[in-house]
Amino acid sequence: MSEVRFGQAINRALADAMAADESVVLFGEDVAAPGGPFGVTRGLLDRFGAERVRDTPISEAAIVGAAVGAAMSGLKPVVEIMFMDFVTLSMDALVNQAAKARFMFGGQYALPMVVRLPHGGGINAGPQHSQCLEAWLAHVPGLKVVCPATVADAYALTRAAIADPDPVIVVENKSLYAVKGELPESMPNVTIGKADIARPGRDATIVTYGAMRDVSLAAASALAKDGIEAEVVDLRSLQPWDETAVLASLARTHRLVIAHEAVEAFGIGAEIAARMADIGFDELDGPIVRVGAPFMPVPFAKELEARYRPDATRIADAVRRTLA
Amino acid sequence: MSEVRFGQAINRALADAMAADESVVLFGEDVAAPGGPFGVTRGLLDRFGAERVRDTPISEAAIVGAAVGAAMSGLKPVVEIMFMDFVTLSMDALVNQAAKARFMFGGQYALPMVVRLPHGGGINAGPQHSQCLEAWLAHVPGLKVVCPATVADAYALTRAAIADPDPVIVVENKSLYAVKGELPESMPNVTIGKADIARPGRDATIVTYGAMRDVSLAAASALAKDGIEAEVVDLRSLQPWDETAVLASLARTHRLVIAHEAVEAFGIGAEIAARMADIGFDELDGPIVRVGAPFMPVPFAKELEARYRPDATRIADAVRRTLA
Amino acid sequence: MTAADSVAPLDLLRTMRLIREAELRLAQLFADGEVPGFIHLSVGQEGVAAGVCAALGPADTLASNHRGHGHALAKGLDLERFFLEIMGKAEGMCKGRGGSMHVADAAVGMLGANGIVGAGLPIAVGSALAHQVKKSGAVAAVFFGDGALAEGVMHESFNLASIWRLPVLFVCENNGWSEFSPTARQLAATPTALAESHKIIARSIDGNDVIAVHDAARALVSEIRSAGGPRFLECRTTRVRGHFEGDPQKYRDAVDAARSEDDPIGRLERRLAADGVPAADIKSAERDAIARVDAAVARARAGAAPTFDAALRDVYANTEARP
Amino acid sequence: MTAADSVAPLDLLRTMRLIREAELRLAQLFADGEVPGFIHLSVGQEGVAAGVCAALGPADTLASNHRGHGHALAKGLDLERFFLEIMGKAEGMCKGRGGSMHVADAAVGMLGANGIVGAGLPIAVGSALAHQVKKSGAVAAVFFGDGALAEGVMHESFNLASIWRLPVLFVCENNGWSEFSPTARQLAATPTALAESHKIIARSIDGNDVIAVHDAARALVSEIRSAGGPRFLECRTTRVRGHFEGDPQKYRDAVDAARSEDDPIGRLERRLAADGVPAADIKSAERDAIARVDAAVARARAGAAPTFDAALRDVYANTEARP
Ligand SMILES: Cc1ncc(C[n+]2csc(CCOP(=O)(O)OP(=O)(O)O)c2C)c(N)n1
Ligand SMILES: Cc1ncc(C[n+]2csc(CCOP(=O)(O)OP(=O)(O)O)c2C)c(N)n1
Ligand SMILES: [Mg+2]
Ligand SMILES: [Mg+2]
Repeated sequence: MSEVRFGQAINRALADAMAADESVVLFGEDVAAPGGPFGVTRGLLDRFGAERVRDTPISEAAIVGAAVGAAMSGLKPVVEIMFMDFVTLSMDALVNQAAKARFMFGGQYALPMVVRLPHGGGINAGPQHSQCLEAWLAHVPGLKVVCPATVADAYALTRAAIADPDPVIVVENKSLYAVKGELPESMPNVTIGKADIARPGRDATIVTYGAMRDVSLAAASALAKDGIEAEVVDLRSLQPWDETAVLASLARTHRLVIAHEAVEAFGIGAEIAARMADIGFDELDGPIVRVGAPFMPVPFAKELEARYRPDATRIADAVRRTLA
Repeated sequence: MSEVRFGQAINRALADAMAADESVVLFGEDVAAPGGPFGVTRGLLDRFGAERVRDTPISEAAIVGAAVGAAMSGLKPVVEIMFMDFVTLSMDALVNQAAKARFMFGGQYALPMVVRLPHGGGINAGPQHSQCLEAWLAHVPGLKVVCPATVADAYALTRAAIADPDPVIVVENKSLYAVKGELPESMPNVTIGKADIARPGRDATIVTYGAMRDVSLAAASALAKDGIEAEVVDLRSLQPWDETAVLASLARTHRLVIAHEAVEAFGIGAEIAARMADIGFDELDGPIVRVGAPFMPVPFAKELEARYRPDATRIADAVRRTLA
Repeated sequence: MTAADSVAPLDLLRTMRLIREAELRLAQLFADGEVPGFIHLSVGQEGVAAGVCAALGPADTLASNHRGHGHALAKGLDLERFFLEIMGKAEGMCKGRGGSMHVADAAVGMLGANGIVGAGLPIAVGSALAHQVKKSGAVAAVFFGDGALAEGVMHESFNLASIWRLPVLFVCENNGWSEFSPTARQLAATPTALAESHKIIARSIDGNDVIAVHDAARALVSEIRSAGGPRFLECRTTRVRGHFEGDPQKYRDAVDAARSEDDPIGRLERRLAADGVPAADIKSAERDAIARVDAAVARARAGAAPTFDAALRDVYANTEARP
Repeated sequence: MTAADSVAPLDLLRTMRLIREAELRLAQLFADGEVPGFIHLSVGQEGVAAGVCAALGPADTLASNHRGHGHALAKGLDLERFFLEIMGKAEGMCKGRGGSMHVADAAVGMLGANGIVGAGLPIAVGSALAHQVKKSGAVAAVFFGDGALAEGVMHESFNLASIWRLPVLFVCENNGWSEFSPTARQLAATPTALAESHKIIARSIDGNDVIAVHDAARALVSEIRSAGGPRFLECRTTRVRGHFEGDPQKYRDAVDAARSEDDPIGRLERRLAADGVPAADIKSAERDAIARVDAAVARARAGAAPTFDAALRDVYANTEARP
């Protein structure tokens, strides 16, 4: 057990995967010599050499496109798109190529590739450097999408993503990189698709992921002072997501709130809510309430962004509303 | 009143808008001399000249990017991306530029631009020429998204999109282009964001759009034989969508089904369902059931694609399930 | 076969004939409603596929585009499973899920035809990266049209291949058309100027002369293997038929398409005859191709339709099918 | 001002000084926590912004990139509203919603700085299309870095501008760096070779010589207006500070950044002095800039924070704010 930062846990996962498997290679903008825009890939060039760790030009389409070709030809590429906002430039390779190759070629090809996508606000980076677009990717058959919220999951999900035979998107919340936490000396294998009960509770379920895990836990603490015991379910994986765990929690609490940093409308929470309004309908004793960003671009100014991002108060209020 | 095809109605809308406003220009791949891959822009080059109607190179990023710059500089560009699948190559211009420019520049700029996106299957065009990706666009603050289902709406929504001061995506289902219908001589102005009750009913609400309007109407007819009166609500506009109309219908029927051709998971239906599971919770007497494509790429073979696309039977079954 | 060996002209003829007969049959099957979707034929362009692929070895990989039948067959894709696929059958190369625009065969390094113009380029670049990292000595090749040169990803791919000195052969089939528009009105640059701006050694040749294509491709592939780095080959060729089958080609001068003296098959046949190759040998290429195509079509017609559940199971490697 | 008139060197100096003083103040404000987010300074590159923008008229439009402060100020963006914006205030040019990476001013044809590398190019192309269709005689210009040349959309934009003969001036500020990586390791091509491959007339000049920049830009803009079609100008320049403020630049040789003889301001000052311009005039440029910046910062500090509801109302033109 050691205390490391979230970003360091990803770094260790990358290093361990590269040490274990020669076919794992890394490329992206400023990931090699500079060690990554957020320092996540620091030291990997020195340790694994310039063949396997490469800086690329500013070419997001070719980065992911090349990852597809490399994965079809025997490598396990792990690529980084510096901000999730820039994945707008890689969507063809991700959606029309990576996601479909296995299916479209009749199962002849495996696509073991990982795309790391830092998302989220909190650093006043403005409308083009703060978006949470994971709902797009979860809508695409053939892609898997994970989003770690803890230091241990940062390590475990990165390893799981690299080990996976399908293309996996690892969504990393930028505001978590510096957060410290415990990393067990030897990590259990994590299966993509399993949620984590971050806090048990009997009165309401808060389904969340990424940076909103801690915010939801804060909301649960606040609610506990009023005698409301909220269960916090951290999805960890968004595609596939753990329908069984969410339904089981709902069956215990009968109230559902979903919280994420992404824009509420047409976000990840919409699918969770929709699915529970179908298969979980009989368990529901109150409206399903979502907490997400309002329908506007991420604003720059401190006051605007602070108000834009969901906080514990809004989540606690949502729980109170569904209990009302 | 005249009978025209869906594609011709769009053609007329484009022509009428261009005749009425000199600042409307058209560009895209093969839209000028060849008259468009689906013939939708036929005759416009001859009528309006090579300055205003232009064939572009195969450059989807620059097409939409140039539309942004043109819209910021006094034109009203209407551009076509040949298949919605290729909008994967235009996402930066759409999402980071067009959608955000008004907001991000403090309201200084209007972005009166239209992007036409043919979507959908039914012609065995395979995994990269059949997708319905409108949920992505509806998730982006700053974009509007409409999807006509009738000949009259094809005209009216295209006109409304061009007249709108914001960027509007017009999603056109390829399988509708050849469908015939009545086009009133003088069309009422249509407001983006208003749904249409395609068929009234008291027992259940089917919310739908695009090519699934007719399929839903067929389902409603079949259900009527069993004495079940389904109300079919054609959204027409997906962003914004007519929450008021859907809620009002739900308040009449207390049962909700949502049908679309897009992949069910994380599709447009998820948002409708989620919202109704919140603000419409007290009206719901049964689970919200969605009908959409399964979670797989659009397959090529006739038998596979036929099974892949939602049909009237599946929609009728969904209605029966929520009534059970 | 190592790439350095030259393939006998008669073998090149046999490959071209196979492509030609397969595609003409596809045209008929399409007209008869036996091929779903839409198909893009490479009639008139067979010299490029045959000449280039004969310069590649089995370990070399190949990415292709929407007009990929010839590339696939020349790389060695099984003819029966080719027809099974394009006719949408369960035993097709891709189990009937891709069709004409997505024929692929992992066994022969064929990374797939592709419905997205330009998308094959970065895929080939990535495949070449794998060859380089694994020091396999293999080369990745990619076919794309003149129209694809307008796509941004072409530029990114050329640049990446050049700075990383990747073993990739870029083959531009310049038939002068992008769908219904002449590429001359769409592209300011010449193909070779684009490649050369990225410091990629580039050649432009008559793509309807299969021997010239083969010689050029062999030379470039061997340069790639020995000296490293990408090479670019422009093959000037002729799209004889419409952009896709059913295209009435109103936009096009009839003469343009029909210059039979450009036909790569006729040209090679005349040359072989002049070189004294027996007429029977020349004729056998056609006869054999037709026989093989007949057999493959018969087999494909008898093929079963794919099942939906099998398709659902192949969305991911190891997960359960989802409803 | 018509673009054909040359702007007096002293005015170029005043523009450069204004940019320099504004950015040095921003660096200080950023270090003090008065500027949120991150900022990219163009210290050392002011000659490009000043020289090019002085060749543009008020009807000409300008797209910029993440390092856009200088471009914006040189095009005439109001200094107070510039600081108000970057400090996140309600009266900022963009009402505090964009910040440093998104300064824009419709009144002076400034189409915005841009956080997406390369995104300004097609925007300028589209703006030039509007000028062409409306026969306004105006030109669209765009600033981008050497690193942006790797983006695919650069290629698409060059091609479109060239085939449509659009009135656009592409200005590449080549400072040798893409963030923390030297562009020499990222780009196989030279900037001018890329432009020329698209048949765009291209020039490369010393971007730290503001007079040379201004002369070249004036000549190119006048060619665009008279002969039509795009032009390309590479300005070789120096990024004196880090990629963004706070960048420790461990990757970089200290000497490289600090060659003061390259400083475009110092160079022009020495030249003016040699030409006999009174020292007081030269000095006044700095003094006036500092005074203006002082006033603007004071005003910006006093500015109010933006309100959330106003922001919500500006997502669309004519719809109600949504919750
Ligand atoms: C990204 C993308 N844009 C547009 C299309 C539609 N399309 C298919 S083929 C084609 C023309 C391609 O021309 P070229 O690359 O020269 O190949 P050719 O058809 O001449 O063999 C176009 C525009 C597409 N499939 N993908
Ligand atoms: C599409 C995109 N990719 C990556 C980035 C991150 N990024 C910001 S600036 C920059 C380097 C740009 O280099 P250059 O164009 O030369 O401009 P300079 O910073 O040198 O002025 C990068 C990679 C971005 N903002 N947008
Ligand atoms: Mg062509
Ligand atoms: Mg630079």
